[in-house]
Amino acid sequence: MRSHPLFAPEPRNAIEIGGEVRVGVYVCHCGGNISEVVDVEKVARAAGEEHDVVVARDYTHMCSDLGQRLIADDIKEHDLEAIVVAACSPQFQGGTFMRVLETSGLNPHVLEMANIREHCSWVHGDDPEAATAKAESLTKMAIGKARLDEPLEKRTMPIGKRALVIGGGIAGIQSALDLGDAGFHVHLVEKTASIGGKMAQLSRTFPTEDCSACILSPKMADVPANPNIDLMTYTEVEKIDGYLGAFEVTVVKRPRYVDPQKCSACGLCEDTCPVSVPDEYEVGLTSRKAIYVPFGFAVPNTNVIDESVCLRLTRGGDVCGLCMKACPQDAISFDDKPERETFTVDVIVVATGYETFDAAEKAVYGYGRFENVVTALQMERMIVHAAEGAPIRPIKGRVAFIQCVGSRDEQVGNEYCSRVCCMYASKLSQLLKRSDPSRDVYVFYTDLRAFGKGFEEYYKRAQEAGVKFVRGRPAEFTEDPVTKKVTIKVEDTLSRKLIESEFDLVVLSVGMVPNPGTAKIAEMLKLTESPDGFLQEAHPKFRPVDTLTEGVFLAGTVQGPKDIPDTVAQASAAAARAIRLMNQGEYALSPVVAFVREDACDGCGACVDACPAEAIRIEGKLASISESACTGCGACLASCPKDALDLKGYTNDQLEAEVEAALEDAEPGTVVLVFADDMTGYRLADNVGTSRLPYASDSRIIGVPSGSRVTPKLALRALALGAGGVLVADSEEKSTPYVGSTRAMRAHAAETKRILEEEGVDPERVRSVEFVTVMLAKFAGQIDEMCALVRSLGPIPQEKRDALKERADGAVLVDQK
Amino acid sequence: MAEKIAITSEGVALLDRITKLSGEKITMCDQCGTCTASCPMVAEMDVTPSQLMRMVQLGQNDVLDTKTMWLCASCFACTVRCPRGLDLSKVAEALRQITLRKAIDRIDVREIPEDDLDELPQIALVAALRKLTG
Amino acid sequence: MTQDKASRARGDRREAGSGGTRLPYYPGCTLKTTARNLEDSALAVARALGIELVELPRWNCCGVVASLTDDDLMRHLAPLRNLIRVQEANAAGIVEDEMRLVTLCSMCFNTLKRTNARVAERPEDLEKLNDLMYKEEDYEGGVEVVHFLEILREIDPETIRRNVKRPLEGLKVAPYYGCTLLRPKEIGIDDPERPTAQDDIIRELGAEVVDNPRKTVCCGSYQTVANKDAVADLAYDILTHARAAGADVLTTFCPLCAFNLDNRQREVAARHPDFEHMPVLYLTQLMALAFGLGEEACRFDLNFVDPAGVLEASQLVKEES
Amino acid sequence: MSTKTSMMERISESTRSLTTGVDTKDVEHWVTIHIMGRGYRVPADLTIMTAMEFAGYKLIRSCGCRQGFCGACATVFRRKGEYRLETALACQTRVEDGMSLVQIPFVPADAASYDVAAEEYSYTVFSKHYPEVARCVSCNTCTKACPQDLEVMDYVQAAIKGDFEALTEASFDCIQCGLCAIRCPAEIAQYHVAQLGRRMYGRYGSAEPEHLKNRVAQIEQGEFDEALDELVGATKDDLKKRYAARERESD
Repeated sequence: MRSHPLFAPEPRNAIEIGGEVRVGVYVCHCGGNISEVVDVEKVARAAGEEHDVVVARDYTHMCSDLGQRLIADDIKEHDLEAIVVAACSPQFQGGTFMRVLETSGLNPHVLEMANIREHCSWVHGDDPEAATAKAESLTKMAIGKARLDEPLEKRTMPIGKRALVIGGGIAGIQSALDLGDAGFHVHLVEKTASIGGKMAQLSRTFPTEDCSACILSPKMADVPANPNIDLMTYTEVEKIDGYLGAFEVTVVKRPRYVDPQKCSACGLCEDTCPVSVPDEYEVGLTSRKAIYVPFGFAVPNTNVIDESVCLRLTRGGDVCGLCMKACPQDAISFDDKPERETFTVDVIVVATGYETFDAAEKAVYGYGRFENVVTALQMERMIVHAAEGAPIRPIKGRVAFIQCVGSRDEQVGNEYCSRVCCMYASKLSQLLKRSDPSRDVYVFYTDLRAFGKGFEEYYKRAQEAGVKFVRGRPAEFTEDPVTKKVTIKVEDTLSRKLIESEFDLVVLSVGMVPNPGTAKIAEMLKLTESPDGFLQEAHPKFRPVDTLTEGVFLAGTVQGPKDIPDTVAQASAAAARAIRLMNQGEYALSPVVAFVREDACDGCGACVDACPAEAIRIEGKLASISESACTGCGACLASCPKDALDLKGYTNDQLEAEVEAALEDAEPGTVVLVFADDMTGYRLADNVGTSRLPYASDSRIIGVPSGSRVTPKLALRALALGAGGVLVADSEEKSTPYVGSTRAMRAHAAETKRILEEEGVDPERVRSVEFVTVMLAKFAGQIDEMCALVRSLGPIPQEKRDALKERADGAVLVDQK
Repeated sequence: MAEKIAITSEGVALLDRITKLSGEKITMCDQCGTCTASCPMVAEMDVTPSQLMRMVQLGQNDVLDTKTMWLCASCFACTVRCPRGLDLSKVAEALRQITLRKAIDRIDVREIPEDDLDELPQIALVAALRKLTG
Repeated sequence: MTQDKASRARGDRREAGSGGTRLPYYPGCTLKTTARNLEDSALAVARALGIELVELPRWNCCGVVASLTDDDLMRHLAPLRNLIRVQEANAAGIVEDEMRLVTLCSMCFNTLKRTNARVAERPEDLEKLNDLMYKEEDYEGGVEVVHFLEILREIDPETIRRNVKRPLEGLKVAPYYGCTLLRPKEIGIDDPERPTAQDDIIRELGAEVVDNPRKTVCCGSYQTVANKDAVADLAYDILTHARAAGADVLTTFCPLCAFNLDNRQREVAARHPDFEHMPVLYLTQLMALAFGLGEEACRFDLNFVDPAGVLEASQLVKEES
Repeated sequence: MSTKTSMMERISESTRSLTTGVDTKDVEHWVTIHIMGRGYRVPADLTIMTAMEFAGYKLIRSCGCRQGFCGACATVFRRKGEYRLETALACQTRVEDGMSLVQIPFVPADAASYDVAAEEYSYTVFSKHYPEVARCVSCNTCTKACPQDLEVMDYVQAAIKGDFEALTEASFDCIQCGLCAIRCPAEIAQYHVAQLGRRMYGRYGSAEPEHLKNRVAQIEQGEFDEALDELVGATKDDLKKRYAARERESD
């Protein structure tokens, strides 16, 4: 019965012995989290007896000031050269202890942590003895590795102050302005002929009812006025390569056939143009000419020729050309060609926005077939023109708004709520009602959602105005062949009565769907979609505007349906996050990179093909590795016949030392070595610990940067040294930062299995599994399965182990893709 | 005075039974009324299809006494429109089966007027007897 | 690849009309009695198009409408037996390696296809059912239930036009689909809300397609047994909308729809004094007419509302009448 | 000794009508059967009917022609270790060891009354008088139950389709034992349906047979009046004599 650690605050078990590398070991109680299961004193004592360990202590809270000071003092007093902290996960407290080393004048990378909490006390709580034994083993493994730790130099990458904002809607505009005002250079790329996006089409904004154009147009004007913003309209992103700090962007400017410098948008050309087509800005309610200005307050406010309909441009020769003759500035040239432009940026904000749901998909509503069925966006335009005293079409009599068109509807595959329709319907309906009380306005809804600031009050105002809200989703729409009025059949679900009435106008409150153009951008930037088809943020709570691609941020509805205030807030947040990165001036890279032992390399070049990051070139007779391109996955190591390649921080010797230590006092053939990649496998092991999910204690988790670091050689040696099995826990291909490493890892595993089969050893002893960090049960299950398997198989006979050792040296794998 | 609904464990059992029989997750019904507005027979019904779903959700036993499920023509109009992807015709069938399996038929074959039997095509008779007798 | 696409793909390979496609054919009870006009016209039309519909030996009533409860297997026996007949027909060489089962009656189509789908997705059910029918050979699951309209849709429009001897000029036709040809989605052969499968064919016959807003609304189906009046009101709604849209005749593929929309016009007229009768024809009857296949193929004698009037008005049945 | 012989006599008595003169050696072979749950040892070569009589049952119902024509002796049984419920005519089926059985003396199912002359020759005649045929689920239990090995399901289906000829062909050998009806989940009385169908076919479907036409003519011309009057006038004993002396095929 030990006294509670808190009553024994004094450090104990200080042992002085000499060694070649002076290692200090610190075993943490974690205030009982560890010590209530693991006999920490015993662990410290055992560590103390290890070769090279000059001091080994256990203490209640190693991460506390006292604990940190303890280490710092020892480093000076015993001039330690390497430190082992047996405590929690390095992902959790690694940084703390690295700082301790740094402040004490040691290179932070001579620190090794034995994770005896998440990987031990928390998962083997039911068996303190086994837990203690495993803790000892884990500590010894860390010591074994620490002994061979080399100081690693800090690697950083410079980050400049250049940003790309894709999309010129209100989100893109806001991000661009924030970035520009903060003094960063911005390329704002907009696909259409003018910035402004959907907001430019809206009548008023809820709940304040400001005129949308009035509050937007000044912001639009600020864009070209901002010296830091390079505005590129009528331009599409064609290609993006590179990474944070060095994104290579290629854009294509579509020909306007009108010189913006000369054009004053006088409109003479439009008057002469014989071609008229539906006007996109007016959502097809009116028509425009082949040469046109997108809309009144367009930025840039110049004409553009729609080459898909212009007579001259479609038929060639010297057909038509009336506009050219009409232009006083002679700004028109039919010879414009697409211009390709390439530039480099450091960060990217994706603000490609949304599209409105295509109401025709809900065939039963009759959109596109019935004269008097329009979308809410069309209604926005109708209201604007009515307010300007030039109504596109009369709005009178009885009007019905149909909610959730394309939203919350599994029949069209959209489960989500579009979040704006309830409020814009409240807006449009009361605008109609207030401007002409004789209109009889109904809103047919399923659930009324007024969650935003001032929303509920605004909804109430609609009710005050006399708008009638009816809870029911209409299903039958019939157009009267003569009057063209539309009869709607709907249940008033509150009274359980059927309503079958005729309406003069039906407005479909269409929801938001992902902008089809976004998919292309997402592919270029390796961004993932969430189930609703919008882009996935890095973390729903703490990184809402980041993505998993470093240096790429999301602004506005590209990430999911939202209203204008939320869009603007997110746009500013994206800008702020981008600025945060750029202001650091540099970006810390992992010091873990591959390196060449020049004495051994003969420049055969096998590694060049093997490297998934294409970071290796042959210079002279030697392989040379670009440190900025090397991701440090370690895949190349497997390809070198001369064993000339190695990985800083995870050298062959270090990992073998860990393996040897792991097997040292274990019953032969029982231990399963779990090589866990830092992105997923290791975090997963931590999460399993945090949720106290028990698994077999025969397992030893060894951190590696990526699964591809586990070369066939390493795996075979591990078995030769007496491991019962090797489990590689790696990330799924799409969720690892080590490009191509997952495929390399698979190749390694396959090769290893092949060799095992040849040697008559059960290939199931080596297994590779791809996880995502939520697969807790699967992870624990795989470990148990593997441990059970190797126990049932029994130890590998000595002669076979010798054979495997032989094969390990020859195990070279070039083709890993 | 408003009618009271008792929430009982029998009610839960009824919901579970219908859910099992129909294979439809009845609690997912959003009560939007699409089914009602889509139903060709609704004019004849005493409770609307969406109300039927509600009664099952709340496990109200008197749902078994309503006419609605017997009037369902299995036309699947609601099925192809339900925003929650529920198949109401299966729920109606489950409700019918609960009664039919007690050997209580909805129509007495012998009561059908001879003149009707004289003109009804087999397809009508077969279908009706499949749906309305056990 | 959806069944629908699959069948079309196959259809393309053996372009019907390019001589002697022999397809297993399931009639259904009503086609042997009140709906003889559907069978006779369809068989004649098929023959004209070079398709031979080979009636399954020993077919039995499909047990319309599909059983919908999760646990009620017995009612799947009837449809399943007919699928076994297709296997037998192939084994006996009555048809050659042709697992498509053609149906004319929309309701039979729906019932057979649903059971086929159910046993495909629940093998354990198939095992039980096979076991129950120990006197039958096991159903192996290879059959594909198709509707004759799908076959027609596969046919090159040119082939149909070639067969048109007497174009139905000036005839305004409102195609009606009802339920079982369209719903549920996974069974239906067309867009459940805006079906068009009949439209092209009608146009190729030279007639004009009229868009009836009620073309997918249920006719009341078997409610016709216990709720005559309700069905009559539905028929009224469907037919008057067709009329308002300018239709001369309505076309269908379902004997029950035909009964409710045609024969029930007696009740409709009784309940709705303003009602004008409208002929309800099987699409295949119109085809037979346009193909000039004669009265024995058209079988207008079996229609309750005599189409002669309308057809004469459009100069279509001179010598017949 | 004496008991044995007397028993032998009883056996031969009770079985003479079928097993013509039991050879005593046969009775070396005994089987155990269960009648309504009670076990009996009976000679192995008896039919169910004779075995029941052997066991002491006096058959006042479920026993008719003893020749497999009248359909009165419907029986259901299970063989030892079999899960299947089988049906047969007691007079036509030999007992087996372990057989467990009961007779179905009567099947409640009332036959519709109709005037064949007044009916329309159409499928609707079934809808009208036996609409429940539409409930057939094609489970085929009826066919499995038929002791005459008729394709009962097929003729019910023929009725639904209104195919009188097929119905008649398929149901011609029906002996109306009712076993199909007792097993039917759709509660159809197949044999009554078949009878209606055959009557309809007989009247409207099939060609009228020559000899029948002639004989009817003869009767109408009064060719038999004399003979009939003579019979009507005869005494009971006279009739008995005539009956015993009648012309008949040998058994």
